[in-house]
Amino acid sequence: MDFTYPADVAEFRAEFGRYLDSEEMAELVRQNHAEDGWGGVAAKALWRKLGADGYFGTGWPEEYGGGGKSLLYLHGFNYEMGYRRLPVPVVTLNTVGPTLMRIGSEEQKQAYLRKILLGEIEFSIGYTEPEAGTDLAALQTSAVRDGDDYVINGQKVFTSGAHHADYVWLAVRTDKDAPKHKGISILIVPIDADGLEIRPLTIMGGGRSNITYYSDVRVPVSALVGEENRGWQYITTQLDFERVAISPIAQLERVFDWLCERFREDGLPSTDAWTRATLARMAADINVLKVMELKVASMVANGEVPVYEASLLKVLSNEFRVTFIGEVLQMRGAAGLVQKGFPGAALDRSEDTLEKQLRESPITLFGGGSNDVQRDIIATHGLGLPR
Amino acid sequence: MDFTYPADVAEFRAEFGRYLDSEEMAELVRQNHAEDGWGGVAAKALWRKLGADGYFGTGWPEEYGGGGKSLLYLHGFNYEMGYRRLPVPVVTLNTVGPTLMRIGSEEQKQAYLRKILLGEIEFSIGYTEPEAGTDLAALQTSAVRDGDDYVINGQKVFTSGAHHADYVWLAVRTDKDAPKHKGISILIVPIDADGLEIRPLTIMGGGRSNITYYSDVRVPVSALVGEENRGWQYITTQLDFERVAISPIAQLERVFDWLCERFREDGLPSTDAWTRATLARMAADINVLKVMELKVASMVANGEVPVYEASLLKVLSNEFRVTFIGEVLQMRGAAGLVQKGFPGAALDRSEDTLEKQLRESPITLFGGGSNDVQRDIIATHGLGLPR
Amino acid sequence: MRYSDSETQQLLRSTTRSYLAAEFPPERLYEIESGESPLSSDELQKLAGMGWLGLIGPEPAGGGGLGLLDAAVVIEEFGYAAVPAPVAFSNVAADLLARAKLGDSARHLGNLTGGRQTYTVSESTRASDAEPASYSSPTAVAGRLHGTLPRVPFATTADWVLAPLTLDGQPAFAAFALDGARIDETHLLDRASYADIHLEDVRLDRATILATGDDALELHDRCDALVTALSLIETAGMMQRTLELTGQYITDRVQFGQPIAKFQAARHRAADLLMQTETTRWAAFHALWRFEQDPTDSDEIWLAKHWAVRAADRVFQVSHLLHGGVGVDIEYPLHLYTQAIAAFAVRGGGMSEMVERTLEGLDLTPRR
Amino acid sequence: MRYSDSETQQLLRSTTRSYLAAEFPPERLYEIESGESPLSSDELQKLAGMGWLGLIGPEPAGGGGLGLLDAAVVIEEFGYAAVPAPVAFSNVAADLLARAKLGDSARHLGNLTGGRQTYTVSESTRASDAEPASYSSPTAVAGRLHGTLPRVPFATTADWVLAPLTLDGQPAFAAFALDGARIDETHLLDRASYADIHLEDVRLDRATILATGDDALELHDRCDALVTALSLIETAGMMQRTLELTGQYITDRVQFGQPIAKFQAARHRAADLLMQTETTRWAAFHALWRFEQDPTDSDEIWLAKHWAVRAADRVFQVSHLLHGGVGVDIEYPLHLYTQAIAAFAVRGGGMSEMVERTLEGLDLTPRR
Repeated sequence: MDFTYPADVAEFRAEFGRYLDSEEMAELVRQNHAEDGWGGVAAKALWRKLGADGYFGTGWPEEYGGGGKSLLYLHGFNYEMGYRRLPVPVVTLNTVGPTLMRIGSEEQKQAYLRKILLGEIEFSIGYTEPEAGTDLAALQTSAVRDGDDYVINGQKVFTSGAHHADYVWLAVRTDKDAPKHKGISILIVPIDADGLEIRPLTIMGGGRSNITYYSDVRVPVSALVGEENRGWQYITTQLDFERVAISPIAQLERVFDWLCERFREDGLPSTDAWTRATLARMAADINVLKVMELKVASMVANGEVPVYEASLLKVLSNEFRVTFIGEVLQMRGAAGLVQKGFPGAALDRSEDTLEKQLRESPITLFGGGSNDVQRDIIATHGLGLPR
Repeated sequence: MDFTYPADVAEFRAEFGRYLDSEEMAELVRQNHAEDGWGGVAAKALWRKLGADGYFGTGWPEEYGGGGKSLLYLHGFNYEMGYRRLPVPVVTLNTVGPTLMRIGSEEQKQAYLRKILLGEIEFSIGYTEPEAGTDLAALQTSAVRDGDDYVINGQKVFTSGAHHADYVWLAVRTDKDAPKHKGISILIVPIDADGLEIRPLTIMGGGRSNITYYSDVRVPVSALVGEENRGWQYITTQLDFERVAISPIAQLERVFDWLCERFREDGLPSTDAWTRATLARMAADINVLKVMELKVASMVANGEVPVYEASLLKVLSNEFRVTFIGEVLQMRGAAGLVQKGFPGAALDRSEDTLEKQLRESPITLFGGGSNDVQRDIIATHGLGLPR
Repeated sequence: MRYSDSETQQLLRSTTRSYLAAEFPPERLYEIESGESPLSSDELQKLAGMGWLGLIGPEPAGGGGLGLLDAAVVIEEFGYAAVPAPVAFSNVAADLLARAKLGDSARHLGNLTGGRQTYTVSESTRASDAEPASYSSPTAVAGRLHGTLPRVPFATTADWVLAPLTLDGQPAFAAFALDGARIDETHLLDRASYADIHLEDVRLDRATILATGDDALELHDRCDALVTALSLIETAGMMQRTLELTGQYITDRVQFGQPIAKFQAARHRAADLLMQTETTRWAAFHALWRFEQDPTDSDEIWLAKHWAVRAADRVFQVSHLLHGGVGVDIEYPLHLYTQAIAAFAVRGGGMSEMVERTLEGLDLTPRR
Repeated sequence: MRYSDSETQQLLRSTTRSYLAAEFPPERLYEIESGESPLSSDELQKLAGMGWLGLIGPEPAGGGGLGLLDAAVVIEEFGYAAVPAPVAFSNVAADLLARAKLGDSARHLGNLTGGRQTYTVSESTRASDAEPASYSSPTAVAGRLHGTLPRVPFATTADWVLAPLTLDGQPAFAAFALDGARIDETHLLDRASYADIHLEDVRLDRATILATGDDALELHDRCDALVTALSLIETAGMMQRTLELTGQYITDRVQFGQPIAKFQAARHRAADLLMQTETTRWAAFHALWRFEQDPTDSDEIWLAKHWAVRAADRVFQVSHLLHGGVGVDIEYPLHLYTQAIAAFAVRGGGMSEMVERTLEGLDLTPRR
């Protein structure tokens, strides 16, 4: 066992942190905080800047323009961004990019990879459908071959980011007669394709997701990623990049550090038993989550596949998150409930309110694979129980 | 809604409490505390005394020698006993007695009911088998009709109390070919029957349960309770008496009251945040459990059947119990870990150690119907979910 | 001893439930939530007309003359229907006005029960995390009022707010006229209407002194206890509907070829929801009953809230986990409930306050 | 950065695991637990012969010269095997002796690593709930020792115990000879061997002063941190075996026509067990590593124990729920683990102490 965070990664993190906190970045950071981190104009500007300055893809192989560094750099990058509540184009950088590197056509690699690294293009994921949520493989949106095109019809929900993305990374059914996992393909669909309609879906955190409708949308066969009908495999083969990118720990630690600072400044009454006991419990929980996050990151960096470990981290961190934000609200009192823009709203140092963080918190309980599915994965792969 | 505990029941409780605390009972109580409440010589003496003084069966119908009172009297009786850590012959009083009243033969009623009320006889339950635990209906111990006898062969585990009981209330398979729930019968087997062997099974609380072996044990057909092959129905038809009798709340409250007294006497530092916060949480939890216990008791007293309510109480109270005793141990420190009989052992006012209570606490997580089966019952009967 | 509605309660419940279901369909609730079209004075007037704003005012004063538990049933139904109306607060005001000995309390009560004026009360608030539970109480010095009442529920539609007052350095309890105050509307985590009330050098006669000295402290304590207990019951109504929505959703939603409700993990989570909901509900009603029996005994209210805050976290998490994406769509009703449940957990005194109140009730406050 | 055993650690682990499995089958463990036949001096001598009692003593002094993490792997295996031996305590003693500057510490260390004498240390104990965490430290006045060390682990088989001492009113740290003391054996919730050590007017030269003043306080702090961290790791080993026992049991046990492991509720409970176990384990190792890097930084140790105490409750409950009656049969090994895990949660400082230490680490101790 060796828990030493490598010196070069630590150095990169420190340097990257200084960069983000620099005068040069101040205005972009401010705009992104104002935009609430949901992506949009400010996010795009930030991403172009980060891409131009070479901060995207430190962990990508050099042949694709990446830095060829250990995937711990990716952990460092995500941590520093998350700790400042800055948006990361997770899907584009960690799902689309790496998948294209692995199975994309030469044409696709040329068309997209460099632009992704430069922060110039953004993808949105089109997987979930009204009747295909946890049971994703039940998806029904169809793509039918017609000459050199696929013709797409169907509907997707929670196509998050579609209203500012350039492409949809779309899962479609290309063989209706095959078993449900064996008739799915991935297509890259330009967001401005004819017949693609985007309608907003407002979610309880106040953020915008989308419903996307596909009516005879045509894309050329070159839009197919990898092989036809092997899409399920591409969707479920967990990518190392995703595993390192999805942890909410940096965000939790940001809130906790801010909370402790408040108490150090304002004082914490020795008689406030609940607050004192709960603060210590939070510290213990966050410590464990950090240790487990580093475990997942280091496994990936060492070429191991943290199948159940990533599930464990997902379950524990996101359930902790909901309870934690609720408890921080308890500590800050009713003033913490005031929404941004109203008098007395309590903003943290990223100009965010706690109440909004609570409203956003349910999403990761089911998003990215329901926590109860993760528990099944842990039972099967972590403990070897018969299915 | 009316939450008033009826005045007559409150009066009965107060009177019964004074009786238990009287000089007259002091020696019996002391002996029972020394016996650790697991039943035995002192318990038998106590039960005879309670029976002779008319405290058994206040809730039984008058025609069977009972007091004919509301079942809330039974709640009062059990609470006052539990609060003093005194043993109650739960099975005999609340399962065997009421079942015999309902479906026993005239001969059985004559033979047993009066003696039960007088505390003169004790039954042990023989249900569980090595391969039939949660799936109780899979039991294999057989009883074959041979002339005017049943001949019993098989093995039971957790035949608790068999080593001081007078009879086993035995579940046997009388029809091997019927579906598993439809071939079960109940027999009353004298503990001294030939071929019945009792071996001790020590369990982690230090208490003794038993394994019982049946080798060609003969009982007359008159030992059959109710109808042949309808035993499963008798086992699972939840009896009101059982529902009111099984709550651990009185015992939890005893420990909590004792704990608070200690802190009032010894002082509770204002800076001990964890202890202070946890005490308040315990109080909140116990309050809820008491409210729900009274709900179950009052439903029964009003002739309603608390199907899922009894499950809810069972789950919440017994899971709370384990955590609670562990936390009380935390508060009392390592001295609370010392076993009885060793220097410095911390005894509560019922001469019990906390560490022993912790060792006993797992049993009710699965005993009396596993908590996970109770959760299924709640989902089906409380919420109407499809099975 | 009976843990179920009396006949009166059954009637109150069914009347309230059908009225609210008819008048406040989900679409209307979404409008209210968005802030575009808040609860109208017409709607409020209708509620007053049903007698729901003064259920516990005495009959001679035009009130419903109901006991606390009966009124609570109506309030629970407002929670069940997710209708953000000042029913709990108006009833607390009626109760306090009926008990006040000074001033125009009788006239105020008549105006309340007659639907001529609307009343609310100020909740206990922690001004900051560094301060123990406290009201931000206005002060009156030399005949002028100063101070702020933060986040007063339904203050935008009310004519009067009841709150403590420091009158020439002594405790008092008063009804403050809102038309002389600066009112800043504010939105909290839930969708109800709140406002900060600023009294800036206002004439003292814009407030009616209802009690002074020990009487004022007693009214204040009673206000605190009743607001907490009735909010608890409103929350229990919300939890009940959350439970039902979730049960229905997992029964209807088919994934992997069967209703989600057939997966044991989902069943057990739903059982957890049920347990949290029923325990919160009965602890709340039992606490309110105890308080009605003995107004000096509010201990169970704090215990019940301590439990309910933790139950709120479970209900929030489990209902959203089982609902998946549908549950966070603001055109599906779940979030109306979960947001309000989460806000309740913090409003009017949170865990820290409940712990200290409970230790006091156990006679376990620290030795000095 | 690598969260897995190094080659040295793999070797240590496999050697320890096979040795303990062969020498301490369940039947032997039940004998030890019953108190009828405690760990013999022969068995102890063999453990010394394997070098396990002085793993972290320096090689020149006859120790194993291993780092803390390597030694921890061996200690974890003792937890996994449920063998109640003083390995953690003896290694802490070795570490402290190697650091002590005074007296015969070198001779003591040689005796320890050479297996000629056995050593234990006193755990931090709360004498009562009314007292903050404290050692029950003996005092030396005018050349005579007085005082009691309560519940010292493995004191019945040890020759020396290391503990703090108040020497003429000043802090000191000493090795106390046990053959001059009155030793009362005691049984705790778990099955390990403990004794109260009474020093009743014993000559001071029956103790070796190892350090005084700040050096003593430093040794004392180090003792506390190491005992906690290594006990945590031993407990993690117990949790791991509890998890495996449970996984195996529910895979083998058929009810309702299928292995229990196929019921989703059981699967999810097992997943919970796994999560509690792995998190406890890695938090413990990480904390020990941090402490090895910087002996002034024990914060993570207290955080890890805070987590582990709560994990212990889950592991206790879930493993017993899934095992049913079989789990409480004292001729099945589960209870050896769950009892020891429960005892660990209380021994050597519990939640209250971890909370205060953590707040101190966060610089959140109350302002006076």
